[in-house]
Amino acid sequence: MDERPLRLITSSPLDALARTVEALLVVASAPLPLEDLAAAADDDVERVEAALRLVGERHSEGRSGIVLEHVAGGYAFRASREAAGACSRLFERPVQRSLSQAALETLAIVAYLGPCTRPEITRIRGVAAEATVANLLERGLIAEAGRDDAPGGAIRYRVTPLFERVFGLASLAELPRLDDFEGDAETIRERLHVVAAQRGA
Amino acid sequence: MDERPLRLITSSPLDALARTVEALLVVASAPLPLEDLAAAADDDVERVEAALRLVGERHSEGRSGIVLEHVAGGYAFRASREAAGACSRLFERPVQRSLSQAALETLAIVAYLGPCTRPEITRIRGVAAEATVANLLERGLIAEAGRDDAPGGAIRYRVTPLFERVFGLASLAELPRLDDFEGDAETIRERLHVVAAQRGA
Amino acid sequence: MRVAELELDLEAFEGPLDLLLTLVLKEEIDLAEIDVAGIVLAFIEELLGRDRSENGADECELGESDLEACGEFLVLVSALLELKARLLFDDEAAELAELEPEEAAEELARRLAAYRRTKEAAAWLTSRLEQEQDRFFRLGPAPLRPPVSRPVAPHDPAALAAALRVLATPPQAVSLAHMALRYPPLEQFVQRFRSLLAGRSRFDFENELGELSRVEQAVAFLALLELGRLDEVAIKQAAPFAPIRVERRDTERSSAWTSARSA
Repeated sequence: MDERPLRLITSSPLDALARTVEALLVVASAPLPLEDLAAAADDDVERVEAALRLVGERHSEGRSGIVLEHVAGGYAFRASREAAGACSRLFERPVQRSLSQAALETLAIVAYLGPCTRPEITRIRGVAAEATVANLLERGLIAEAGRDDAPGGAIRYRVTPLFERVFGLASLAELPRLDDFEGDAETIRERLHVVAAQRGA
Repeated sequence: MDERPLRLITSSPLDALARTVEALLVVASAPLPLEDLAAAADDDVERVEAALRLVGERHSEGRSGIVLEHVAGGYAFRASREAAGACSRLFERPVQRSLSQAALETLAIVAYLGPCTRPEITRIRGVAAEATVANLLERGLIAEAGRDDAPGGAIRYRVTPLFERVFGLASLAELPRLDDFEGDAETIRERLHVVAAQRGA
Repeated sequence: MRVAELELDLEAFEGPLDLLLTLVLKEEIDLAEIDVAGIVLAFIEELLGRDRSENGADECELGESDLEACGEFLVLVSALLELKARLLFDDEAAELAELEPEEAAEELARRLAAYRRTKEAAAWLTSRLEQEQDRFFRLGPAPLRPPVSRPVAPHDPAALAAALRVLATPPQAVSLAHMALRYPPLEQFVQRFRSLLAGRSRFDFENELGELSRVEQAVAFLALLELGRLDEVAIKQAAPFAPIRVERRDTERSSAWTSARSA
């Protein structure tokens, strides 16, 4: 492994900026968007991007226990995967208790269709969503996003940056397209038609 | 500056341990005592101390934006001093935050109805109030105001002087009158509960 | 086929849509032979059971959102029953079977497809979560971070009054709170149809719907199918959307009925 990143960090004009980015990331409470990093570092976005590349080289799997990741619309440090065992002895996983099927279906609906209301979730799943929504709110995986426009409008929910972090998504755009799941609409329709046609056969 | 620390981290038997220590420290939200580090790394205290020296060399002022610090409670990472300006720009952003719909509704309930408990806020809004109440507490807009009369009663919350300043009120008596609501706080409370029940909570 | 015979573990399903989807996609199950009414009722029982265990024995009414979900479900499932019912009709069935499935069935297919996509998206999230099990990151603030100051912008106090008004505005949707009876028991309609047929040999289903709500109509229809399943009545319809005629089963026609069912 070469020592280039380390030497660069101590000698080129980008070094100081890279160290500033490291400092910001190590104290931040949530992933920092590029713009926030640039504003705090009081430098321009292009230079901060270059500094992030240096930081990323220095903090990558196998080189460091600290790994830079692009997640939830920003940049953040996490523990290297090789240290997962040690981490699990000391810390809870962000989603320690496994999520129920109801919770995962509700998350999927809110992630794809959000912001959406509890009645909408109920309608899609065909069962009451109250307890599940309360549970996801408590875990911080969904959050309120205003109310429906109608009078007495229901509260709308969206997924949170924590959701993106837990699922390792740089943004919601990384979710597979909903259409890619659509193959079955035809099957269902066909099956229903088969039922209707059976008598004639 | 020599490259010794980096070479050590990638070649000596202590490297992996040093990376594990880095990983543990970057995930921790409080300083970690030596014993906890050793237990999590599943290694002995002497070796962890040696690994900490490596980590300390790698993460020191001038070399990195991440600095290892030994404080009362154990070891933790902090931002380097040279990045202090950037960090204060990140944390003391002059950007003034506006309040979310959830926050406004919760403040309105507490301001108009007088001290109320989290379960009551939850009932009136139809959504778990935990996160919103915690957020308003942290921002100093509400404060605890004793407990409900019932045995084991829930904590009640009231609005604070900061709340009055934010809304430009000399006192709560200056809250906008609700001409369309007749009667006192109790009447309003009853009406809110009736509507909440209709909403199906 | 009764629910018990299907050996369906209702708890294993997320809801009626999940159950129906499974049944529809499960090739080996012939929908015509499934006691759908039984499944619906069993599911309602199941929901009641869940409610009982969550709220204590005293409260066993369905929650309102449960009720709405089930009410909608019943209307949808009646579309499925409509399809199923056609298989039970004797004379006109062959003609009916060639007709386009109607809108309601189309809506059911659409809803099941939407739910199917939701399930697949949930499965994708599950596998993603498994892959990410070894990614640890800090939850909460850093131990030695600088103190935070998050000033709140000045706000107009009118915003508080507006927020309270939002909370005091009743929802637009018609409340179902007046439906004290919740679900009318299926048995109520079964008995009603039986006593009707005790006095005469046939009646028109539509004439009996009178003032019934949509949900009650759905339950009445389920009761009708139940009587058909029990072989107590013959159900006839001259054309789609024509009046449904219910006749007391007489001995001569029971053999025709049996052969129609097994066809």
